[in-house]
Amino acid sequence: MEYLLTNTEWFLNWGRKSSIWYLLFASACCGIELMQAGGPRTDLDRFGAVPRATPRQADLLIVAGTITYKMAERVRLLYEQMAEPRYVIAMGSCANCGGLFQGSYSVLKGVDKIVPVDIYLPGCPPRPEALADAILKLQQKMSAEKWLRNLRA
Amino acid sequence: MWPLAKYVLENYLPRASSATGQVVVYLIFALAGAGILLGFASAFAGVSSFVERRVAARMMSRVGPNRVGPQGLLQFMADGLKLVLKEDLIPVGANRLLFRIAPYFVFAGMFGTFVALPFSARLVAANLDVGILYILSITALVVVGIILGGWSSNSKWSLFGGLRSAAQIISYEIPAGLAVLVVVLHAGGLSTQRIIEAQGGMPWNWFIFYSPFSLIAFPVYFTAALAEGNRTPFDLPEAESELVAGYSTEYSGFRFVVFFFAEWANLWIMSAIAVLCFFGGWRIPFVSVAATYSTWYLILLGLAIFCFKTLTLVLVVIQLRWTLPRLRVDQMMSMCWKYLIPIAFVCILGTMTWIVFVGQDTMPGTAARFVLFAAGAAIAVRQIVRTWFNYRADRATYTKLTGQPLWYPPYRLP
Amino acid sequence: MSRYFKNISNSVLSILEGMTVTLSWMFRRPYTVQWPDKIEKSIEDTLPERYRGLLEVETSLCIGCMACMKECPIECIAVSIERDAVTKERRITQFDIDASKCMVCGLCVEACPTGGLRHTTQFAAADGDIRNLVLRYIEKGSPVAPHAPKGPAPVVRPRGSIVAAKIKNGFSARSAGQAAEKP
Amino acid sequence: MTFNELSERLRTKFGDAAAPSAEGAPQAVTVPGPAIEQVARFCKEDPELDLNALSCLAGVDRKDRIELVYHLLSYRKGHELVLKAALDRAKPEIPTVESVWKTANWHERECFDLLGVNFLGHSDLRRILLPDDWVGYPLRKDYVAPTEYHGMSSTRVNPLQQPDAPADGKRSELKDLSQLKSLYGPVAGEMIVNMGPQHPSTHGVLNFLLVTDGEVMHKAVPHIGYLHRGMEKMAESISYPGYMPFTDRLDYLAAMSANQGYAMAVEKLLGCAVPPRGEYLRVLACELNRIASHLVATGSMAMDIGAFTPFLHWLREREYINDIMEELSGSRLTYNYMRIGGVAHDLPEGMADKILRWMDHFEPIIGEFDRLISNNEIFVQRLANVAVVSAEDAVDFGLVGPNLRASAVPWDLRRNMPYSAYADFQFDIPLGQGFRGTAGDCYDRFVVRVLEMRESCRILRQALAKMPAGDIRTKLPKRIKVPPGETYARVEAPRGEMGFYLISDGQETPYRLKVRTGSFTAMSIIEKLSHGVMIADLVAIIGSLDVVAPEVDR
Repeated sequence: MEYLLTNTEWFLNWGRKSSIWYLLFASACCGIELMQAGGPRTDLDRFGAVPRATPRQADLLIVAGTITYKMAERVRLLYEQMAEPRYVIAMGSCANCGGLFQGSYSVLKGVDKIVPVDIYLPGCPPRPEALADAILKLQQKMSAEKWLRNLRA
Repeated sequence: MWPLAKYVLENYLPRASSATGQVVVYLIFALAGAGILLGFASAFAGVSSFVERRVAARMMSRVGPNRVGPQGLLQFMADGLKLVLKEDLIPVGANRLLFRIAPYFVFAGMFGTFVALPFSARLVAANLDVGILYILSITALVVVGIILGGWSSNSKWSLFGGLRSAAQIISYEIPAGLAVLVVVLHAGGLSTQRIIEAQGGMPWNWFIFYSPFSLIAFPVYFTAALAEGNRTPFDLPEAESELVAGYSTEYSGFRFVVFFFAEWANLWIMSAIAVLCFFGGWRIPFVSVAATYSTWYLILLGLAIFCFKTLTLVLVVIQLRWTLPRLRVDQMMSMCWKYLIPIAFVCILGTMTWIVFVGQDTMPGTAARFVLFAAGAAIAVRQIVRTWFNYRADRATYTKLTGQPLWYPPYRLP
Repeated sequence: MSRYFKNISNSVLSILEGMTVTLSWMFRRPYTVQWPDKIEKSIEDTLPERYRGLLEVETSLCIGCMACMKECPIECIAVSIERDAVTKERRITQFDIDASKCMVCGLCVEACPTGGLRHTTQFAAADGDIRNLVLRYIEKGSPVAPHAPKGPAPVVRPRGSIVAAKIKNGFSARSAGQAAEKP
Repeated sequence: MTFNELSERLRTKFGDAAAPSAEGAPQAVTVPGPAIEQVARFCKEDPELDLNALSCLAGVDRKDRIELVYHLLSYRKGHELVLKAALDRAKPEIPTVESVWKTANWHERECFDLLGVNFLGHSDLRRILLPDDWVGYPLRKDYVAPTEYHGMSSTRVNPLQQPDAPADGKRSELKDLSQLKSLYGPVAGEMIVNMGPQHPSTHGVLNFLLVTDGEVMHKAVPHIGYLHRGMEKMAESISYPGYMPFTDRLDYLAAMSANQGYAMAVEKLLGCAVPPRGEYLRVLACELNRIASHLVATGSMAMDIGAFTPFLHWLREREYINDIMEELSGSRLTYNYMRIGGVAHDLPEGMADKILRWMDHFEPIIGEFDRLISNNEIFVQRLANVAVVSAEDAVDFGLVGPNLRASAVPWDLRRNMPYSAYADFQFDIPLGQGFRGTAGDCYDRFVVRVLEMRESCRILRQALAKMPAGDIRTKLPKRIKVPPGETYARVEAPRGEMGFYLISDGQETPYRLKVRTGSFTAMSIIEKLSHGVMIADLVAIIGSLDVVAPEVDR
């Protein structure tokens, strides 16, 4: 039984991690690198990661760039609109901790103040390959999940 | 399906020929047929979605999905699995009932057409006498589903999408129907099999080359079919850069899968109709209809030919999608009412006069077919030559860039 | 009326023309560099000399002048020096670079007199825990004597090896294990 | 006309009642507050002065008073004038000049938002960059930043001091939405659609309130400030060299131009010259960057219209530019290449002919792009005759750069006010002439950008050919102290004039830095253009104006 569960879970996790649809949401400089990451040289589509314009169908929220207080509420709303299971990558210094704008009066100091972050990605901005690396690490994380067994327990 | 069931009843199950027994047997066959078709449709939807992603990627000089399974072949399975596993959200203030059932209308509209779609001689679920008419009318169910979905989501973007597609699909039904009518005039019948049988195996015996008007009628039908299938340049209902995702903005999880499925299955339907109407369906060169019906391997050969033609058209549709920008709403409307419909009418009248005065199998009629076939071939050749020119021009630039004759963009500047 | 047909012909011709372009691209090798696995040479090696990746410190070269710390506009470098009460010799007890905050501007590297602080071509340091993004080049409780210019020539590790060692063994051990308990 | 002639002309007009008195360095005409509107109107309408453009309106908190600085420019005569007005700091009030230049509307709103200046008679004086319920005026010298906003604390501990993550590994101080006192209630009334801040076609985070009747819009009201990062305030606390990386983030698509503008402003105050090779390298970098920026602009425009493939082809070409930039400056996007008094690095080995080879390859590729999308009938029909901007409106609303030239106003700072080394080069200035519709429509704005890429290639070839030898950077002390004074440096960024108004009080940090950007004014015209067009057209308008969020909000 346990064996069966584990294998089913592996299979389901495989399905989840093999098609990460990320939300088409670029707030600042990192957005350009996010764009380039979807572009020809670093092709995120290889890993089955395609952009979706609507949060309902997105699994991954890549917070690419600075989030101001005025924007923060909207980001949280976007996160709320996404369907479980949902993941967040904080891309770039600004999303990690405010980065070079930590001293500013209107910038949110790190996106993990409003949404739970799964992967922190350093760089200002990180190059597209770094984003691909972050997504691969997120896949590792997803494949290690034990949600089915936790459900049973 | 029915003839087969009848045959089985009479020869193998004489004792089951009581009323209930017949009902049961027919039911079994009906379910079996539905299962086969559904399996085919979903398999095609999945694979074609994967193929489109790969093809589109190549056009953008990307690779496309190639990590999930061998060469990414399992990508669509992963997508489907993930979407089914995802939480099924229903927005606040949505009309829960309509929101729930809307996708199934779309599904029914798409799936219903498969009943009358022939795949080869004998290989048709139900050979209706009014098959083509049935197909054109059952697809209207789709628009109901899309409007319901768009309206019930309680989101303005969805509403825009729903209304756009209502206007679009309903108005483009007309040129599509008229263009198909041209073929019906040539075939002298509405049954899909009959339309195919009336054509020949050789290209110049296809209906598209029967008269100059049917040569025009094909693009008209094709454009209208694109519009009905919400494909670029007519993907206004789900225009990603304008309406966030159109009518499916608020859908997630399984219900989105259904929309997804319908969209891709429709790819096959529109291409298959075009093939059976204009490109001689499953007709095999140098083989008579009767012969095809009587021998099983010819039936399979016909199936192969039909699928080959259809998939070629599918590829063309995919390429169009990734080449063209999107029309605006008013342009979409004016294109239908100002251009397609008048042209379609002209085609019908022209075809009538053509049949009356020139005739189909008369000497001038046959000659005209060869001429038109030559014209069509000329267009195809032009495309190929132009493609080759583009290819060569780019190769020249890459030669300048790297110093050696490269036919592809180098990864980094040397 | 002529405009009517001109529109039609224009649209048809331009669409066919566009299709030839896209079709010609079907027959070319894709431009994608299939990072990370399906490439002959890893990207870190192909990056130019001036590339500003993650910062690393060759502690054997550091003289503890704190010029980098002063130069950084956003205080993401933390260096602390303490003087031994007995032997009166300075020791570098802390050299943290907050990679999660650093905007790779390179001002600190320009300020470094010995070249001990340098940019690498390493960039893939994503991690599930932000605390792992603080690169500690001097471990707690193991202070390092600053490099004396007239002393013996120090051993200098190859550029990028230090930070690479820090970010490799990291992820799966720390974050995935932590994520395993997620419901 | 020189400054003296201009000020004399003003004096003769206004006599001694509202006497404009020339004083200060650099020379400016000080105008008593209440008289500003007459003076401004005279400056605009007088045929001699003919200062038809308000290029920058800056407010400065001078501790004892609040000073408004109007930078006027004449596109026809090519001379400029600075008007100043001093206001009472306790109760700053001044009549609006919105009726003279329409672009003043947004400039004044920004001044009200950040400095609390009350413009009498302004049509809608609301906060523009900051949320409506924000407290205080950030650019005042005595402003203290809030410690929390809507339940989000503004303190960040060093990561090492952070506690262990909760069991689920998800670290979030905000557990659910209820903790967030949201500012935005449901919008009632007629059919109002909220487009953005997260929307595929609003490049970056912009928000539009669409008042629509079905598909046809009555108007689209832009709401900006979702990326307002307070760069102007931060400049006042960061040393002159240390602020250079921040200018990269000011316009991430054209970081080089922002670098150069800031560097030029500081150099003007320092009075230090840049060696010729340094200037040429700056031109080289800027033009490469201009091509990269226009690649994104035209490509994303095609994407907004629905054609995805051309955009990715442009991204492919952009990767080559990124490689070049990486080799030249060390970074792909935020170059931080320029330094005060020159540039950071010299041209690497073999870079020159690499760039030449790339251009040989790139110019034919533009032809392929035209065959693929620019000549496509659907694309043309979508853009031609949509959102036509007349030359008057373009000047009046303060459009700059390609948007201005698309309306057939022959103004390019590289040509009309040559800075850096641009005087040495031969290049044309493409003007909109109604390529497939009327001059100043979306298609012209698109084509002008495509043509400018070719012109940039011309400049690059010349720059590489004439590249002088020698030093790339003048030696400056490590800690730069800038002598007191103020200056306004203009550069022609890909999105038009980017002006840096820099005030120094002799310290190591600027006293006040005001950046005038092209996108900010470009956004202000959208409300006017959007009347009566369709939603799909709004997407085209945003794309054609080539708006970049951080440049709007700074």
